[in-house]
Amino acid sequence: MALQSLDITRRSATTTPSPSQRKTQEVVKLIDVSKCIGCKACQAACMEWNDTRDKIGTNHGVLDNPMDLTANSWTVMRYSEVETGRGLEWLIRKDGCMHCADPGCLKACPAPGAIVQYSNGIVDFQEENCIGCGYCITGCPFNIPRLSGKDGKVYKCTLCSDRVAVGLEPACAKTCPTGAIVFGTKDDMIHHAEGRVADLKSRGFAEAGIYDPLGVGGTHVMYVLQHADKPGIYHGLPKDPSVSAMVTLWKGAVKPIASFALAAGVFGAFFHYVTKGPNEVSEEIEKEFKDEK
Amino acid sequence: MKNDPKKLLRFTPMERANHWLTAIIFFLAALSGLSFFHPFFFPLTQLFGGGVWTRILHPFFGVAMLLSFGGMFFRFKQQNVITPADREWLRHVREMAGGDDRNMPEAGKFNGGQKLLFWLFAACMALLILSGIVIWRAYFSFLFPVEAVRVASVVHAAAAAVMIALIIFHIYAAIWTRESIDAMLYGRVRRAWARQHHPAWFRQMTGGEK
Amino acid sequence: MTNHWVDIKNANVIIVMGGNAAEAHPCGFKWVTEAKAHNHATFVVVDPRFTRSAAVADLYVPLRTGTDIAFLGGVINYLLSRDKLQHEYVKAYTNAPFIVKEGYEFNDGLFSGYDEAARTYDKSTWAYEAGPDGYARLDVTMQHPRCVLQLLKKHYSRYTPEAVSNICGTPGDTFLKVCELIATTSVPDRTLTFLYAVGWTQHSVGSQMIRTAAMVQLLLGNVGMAGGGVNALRGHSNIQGLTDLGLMSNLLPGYLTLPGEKETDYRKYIGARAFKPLRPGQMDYWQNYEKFHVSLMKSWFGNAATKDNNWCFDWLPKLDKIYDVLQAFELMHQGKLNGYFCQGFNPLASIPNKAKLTAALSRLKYLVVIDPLDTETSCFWENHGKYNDVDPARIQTEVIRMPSTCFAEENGSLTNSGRWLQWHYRGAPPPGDAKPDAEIIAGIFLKLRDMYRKEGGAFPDPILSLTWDYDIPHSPAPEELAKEYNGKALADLADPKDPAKAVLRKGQQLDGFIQLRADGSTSCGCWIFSGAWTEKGNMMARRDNSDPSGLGNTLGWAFAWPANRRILYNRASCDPSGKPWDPNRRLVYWDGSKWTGFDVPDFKPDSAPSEGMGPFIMQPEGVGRLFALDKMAEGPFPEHYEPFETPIGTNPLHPKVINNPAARVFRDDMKDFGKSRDFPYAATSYRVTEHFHFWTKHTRISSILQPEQYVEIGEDLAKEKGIKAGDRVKVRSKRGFIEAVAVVTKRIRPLQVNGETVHHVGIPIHWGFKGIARNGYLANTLTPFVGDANTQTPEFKSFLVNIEKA
Amino acid sequence: MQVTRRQFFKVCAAGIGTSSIAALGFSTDALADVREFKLTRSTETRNTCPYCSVSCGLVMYSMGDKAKNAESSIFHIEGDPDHPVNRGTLCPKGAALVDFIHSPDRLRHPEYRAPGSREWKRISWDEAFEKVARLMKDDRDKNFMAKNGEGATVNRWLTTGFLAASASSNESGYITHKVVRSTGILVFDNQARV
Repeated sequence: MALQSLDITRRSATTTPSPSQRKTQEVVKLIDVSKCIGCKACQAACMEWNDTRDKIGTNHGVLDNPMDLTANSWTVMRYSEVETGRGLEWLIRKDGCMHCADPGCLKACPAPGAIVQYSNGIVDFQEENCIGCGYCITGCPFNIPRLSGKDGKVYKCTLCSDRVAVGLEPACAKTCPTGAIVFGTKDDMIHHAEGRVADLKSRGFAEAGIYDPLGVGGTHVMYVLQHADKPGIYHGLPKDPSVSAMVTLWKGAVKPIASFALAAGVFGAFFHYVTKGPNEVSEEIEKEFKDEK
Repeated sequence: MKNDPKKLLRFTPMERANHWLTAIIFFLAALSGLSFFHPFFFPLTQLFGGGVWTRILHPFFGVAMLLSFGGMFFRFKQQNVITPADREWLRHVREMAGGDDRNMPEAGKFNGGQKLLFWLFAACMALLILSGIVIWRAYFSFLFPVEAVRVASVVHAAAAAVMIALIIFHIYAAIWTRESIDAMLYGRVRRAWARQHHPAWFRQMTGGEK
Repeated sequence: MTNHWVDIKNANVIIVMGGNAAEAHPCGFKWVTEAKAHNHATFVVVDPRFTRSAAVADLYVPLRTGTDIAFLGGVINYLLSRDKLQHEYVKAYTNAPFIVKEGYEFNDGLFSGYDEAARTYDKSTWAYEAGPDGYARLDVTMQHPRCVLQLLKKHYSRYTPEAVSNICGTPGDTFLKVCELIATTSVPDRTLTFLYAVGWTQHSVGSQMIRTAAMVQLLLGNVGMAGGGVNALRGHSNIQGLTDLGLMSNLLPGYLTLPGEKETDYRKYIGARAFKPLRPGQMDYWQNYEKFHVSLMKSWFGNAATKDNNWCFDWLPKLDKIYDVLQAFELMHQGKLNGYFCQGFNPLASIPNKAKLTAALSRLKYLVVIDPLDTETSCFWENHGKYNDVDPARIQTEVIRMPSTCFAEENGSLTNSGRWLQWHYRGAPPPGDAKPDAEIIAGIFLKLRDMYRKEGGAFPDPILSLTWDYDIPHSPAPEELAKEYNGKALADLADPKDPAKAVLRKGQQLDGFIQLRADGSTSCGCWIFSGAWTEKGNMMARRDNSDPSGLGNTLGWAFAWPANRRILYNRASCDPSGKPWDPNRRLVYWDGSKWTGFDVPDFKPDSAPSEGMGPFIMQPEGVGRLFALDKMAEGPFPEHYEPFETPIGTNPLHPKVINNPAARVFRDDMKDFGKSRDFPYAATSYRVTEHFHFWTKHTRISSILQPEQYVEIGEDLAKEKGIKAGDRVKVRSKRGFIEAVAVVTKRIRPLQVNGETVHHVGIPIHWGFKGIARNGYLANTLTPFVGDANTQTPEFKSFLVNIEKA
Repeated sequence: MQVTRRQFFKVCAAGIGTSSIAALGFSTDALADVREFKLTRSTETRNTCPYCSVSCGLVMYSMGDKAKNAESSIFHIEGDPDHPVNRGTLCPKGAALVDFIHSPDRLRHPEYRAPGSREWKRISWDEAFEKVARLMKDDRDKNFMAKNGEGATVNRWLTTGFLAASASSNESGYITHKVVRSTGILVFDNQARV
């Protein structure tokens, strides 16, 4: 499939820039939690389109099912029954890859081209190149990628890059019965979200707002939240997510510097040798033990 | 003659075998590990049958390393207890590096530098193994919170870098100090060599002869 | 639905009550979120459970299951006592000014005319007082003590906010908040829509719950309006169509009715259905009944149906009573039924009291199941351990099961709840040897006809004369059948205005039911569907989705019965002078010479407003009925009756008459009703969004999304019983028990009712002993065998259980 | 092919050389690529969801172009974006329809269960029709009521009942009603209530 609209701008474990002259429109999937009825159509459409099938599990005393993201379930609904000033609220959040502008997974990945970012903002895993180390899991601030027990590769939402590549919306956005998931350019989605926030404020949700965290450079999956001041009540949505300092340390400057230091060590040794010469048995001692020669 | 009985026995065959086994595993572990360390090294995965195989094998190299290095550790632990003389030796290490050994205290079987190296190796190994388990995604990572995995990743990378640096130093020291490699290759060293580099050990081995 | 799905977006206030649209109809529910987002609508959910619909509601209102009439009766009282009515509408378009006959009474829970032994009413007093001209009498001032408005006031004066709160358990201030909101739509430019489903129908007083909502809407002037109406969401893809086609014991296609055994005289039969107008100048469309009936008989019996034999009137079976599905299983249980066909219906799972059903099916001689799936009913004789503990050796029923195709494998039309007939196409062949239903029915019929031809037998005439001129007799094409129910001219049809001209030539498809004749010159298999396949072709397959008014009436999309009309009673969206009540929501209007607009007028197209014809043209009086006359079994005004299994054991309004005195109940089943001292919790059964009835447990993705049977209980009850989320629990009713996983939730709260605390237990229905989801108990093991008095719909929504840790 | 000793060494050397180069980073990575768009060239058919009464429009995608030798099989279903009600959306049940079509529990052949038997027996359609028609005729001939106790013509058959569907098409429903009434069956209902 030709990638008409999917020019790669960033590639994991690649130190030189990808061809980046072409700039396409940034896309966003906007999830309006205030419109979400938790029907799981997105979960069904995701599995159907992507030809994955999770196992038939059990009920755990809640409506969530499957209970967590898996290599087959790239999105799940998270249900939270929360008492707020308005009484009981049932907050239902579709969880899945946020497609960060500054993706921790891509940063952490050691396999060249296993994770790519397209110029439209989609962060996509190329399982062909994935080596299964799981570093992306370590790198992700949202706990999204899942390792498959079957093939040892990591999977997550692709934002239906195969659909977006031919000008279609992601399967979840298309199917969403109530229009809680919409898809479009980032500009349009922000405009849409602002309209939703205004509506929510008019209904008494004073803290309604958009979730597009800057700590990860903004995301290409955004939420409209009724209580944007408390993202944590939406089943633990992080308030100020960012790529962990540990990951930055691990994958940042330290490694090139360490590599350079190791190389310097080798060179230092070499120059030590040629400047100082070898550490040999002294001539006096040699004389003492001349029988040995 | 390599096995001239007049030479002093420095390492037994088992000790040498253990050392070289450890050395080989170290290279496997280091090369496979380096391939994930920085993209620059990723082509090293080709040595192991590609990225996936490298990812699968590396932790097992680590386990092998643990066993092999563990053997060494218990073999040499007693001989590497640091004494006040070793500390003195270490204080004069700069002079030593400059090629001036006049003020160096007499070294035993291992000098202070070697002993320090031994313990640093051990420390790095411990860190590598512990952090390695935490980041071993296929079997263990799911047991730990992600923040622990992140810390372990940093520790593992740092310990590995230090370990490699130490090994580079170790190899260089062996090259720099002529004939050291023979000791590990063939087990025996010339008495002159021992007298020069490890006088205390020389006396111990020769019962004070000269 | 009086309106349709897209029209919901035009509402200002939306009340989901007696349903859970977000879960059961998510894609239709989008028009609720659209109304909120783009019409700034306020959305209210009234339900015992805080459902997924409630999750996006502006206001969630709890009430005890089965008390909706009390709630809505309270709303009526509020509207009347605070004078929040659309006055002009009520006066002109409802029977509020009509005077009711002397003798009509309501005392202590019973209306006049009750026969306790027969559990029925003599409804003769539930009628209008006739004037000297033979028409019903009116008092336009609506002050006459026996006028409908005054009777209504009197009837609902008992439904004070305190009484409502006491019966329903709804907090008083919340109830008043809803009332205030509803009252805001009494102005002409605001509308309220009620969306309901089986949360209303599945009660012993289900029909009356719906009627109460309809009455509220009439008082507010919301019937016939864009964004108004009373909208049944309906649960199955073609249950609207199959009901329209009359597949019920007492119906014929198009809501024509079968004769009873006292109606063996053809003229009397027609006379009793072609009602005389009750007011002058009214259209009273049922006057055309004979045209519909004769055309149907021509369609079925062709040349055998002649004027001389009263169009084969004798061939129609005559009813002695209603044979609904509860009656069928009752007869089966008594051993009076020998054979039973289940076509795409899984009654063992879908009908109450599984134990009774199993016993009943075991007494059949033969059972024929036509279904695409491996259903519980077809396997009722198989032992599936605790989930179906029967001994096959002792079950002597012969079972034949025939695999049918599913939607993807056939052409045809389905009718949605907005009454749209939409055509669909075959995309792939069926698995194995499966055949379309029409072919299976044809296969059975042709064999049977052959046997009667060869062997003779009991009254073979209707079988031998049934029209069967399909090109391939064993495989009638959907297209042929669609043309047949649309109807055609059997002779050249003369234009009534110019007899020299023919509107249609012999053999041509009818344009609509307006062309039907009672003289045998037209055939039509279902008059309300006439217009679906005309000379222009298949109107059901039309795909023009343009919406010129922006109100969502896409007249070029598919075909809606009747006559492609999208909003019923749309004449009522205009004031008596023919001007739309709300200029921003113009559906139809009088343009000076005719009715026109963005919908097909539900009216005589050339009847000027000055002629005074009422907008409810199917009614003999032309207006909407606040007083139902004799149309309802348990009374002309809805009255709150407790569920047959009531958690409070009394009816606070009239302790002597606790339950619906006319409900469908069999004597033998009474002993199987539980009392609150043994079964203290109010249970209600329902669908959840991940599943569709008993089908999707055979579907992998759906089974993944909700794999295992569960019940929902509130945190308080869980604490009381020591149950934690995820525990296995046993839920018992008088009729049996099920085991399931407990979901403990804040979304079900105890309610204070009549001085007691009432807990609800929620019981999703979707699991059974067949399918790829985890096997479970059929939820209908628990439900009681009692039905609504008018529709016989079982009371799945209110019964009593006990619960304990398993 | 004869390989001389010298050639053999050359080949080996070349092999070692290339693998060494590969080890130094000259290998070509598999190009990063999105998944093939799976609907290209599939056949589209319009349909209606068979579940609830919203009756969402569907587009079904099937394998095979309906050529004589290609057996169509539906492999994907999504909402019809032109449909005025669902506008391309589908609920969780609708979005999973492809698994309904291919459910392992679909019935494939007519089957018969004899009285007291523990199992199904596969039969042909002809046998099935024959059996059912015979059972019907025997029961009808025996129990058909032409007149009631009062002598009125009632022409009814009360000992066999028919429960019609909720999701079969109008055309199936119409022909079912026509046939059922012609036999005089009154015990007749559908799934409107449940």
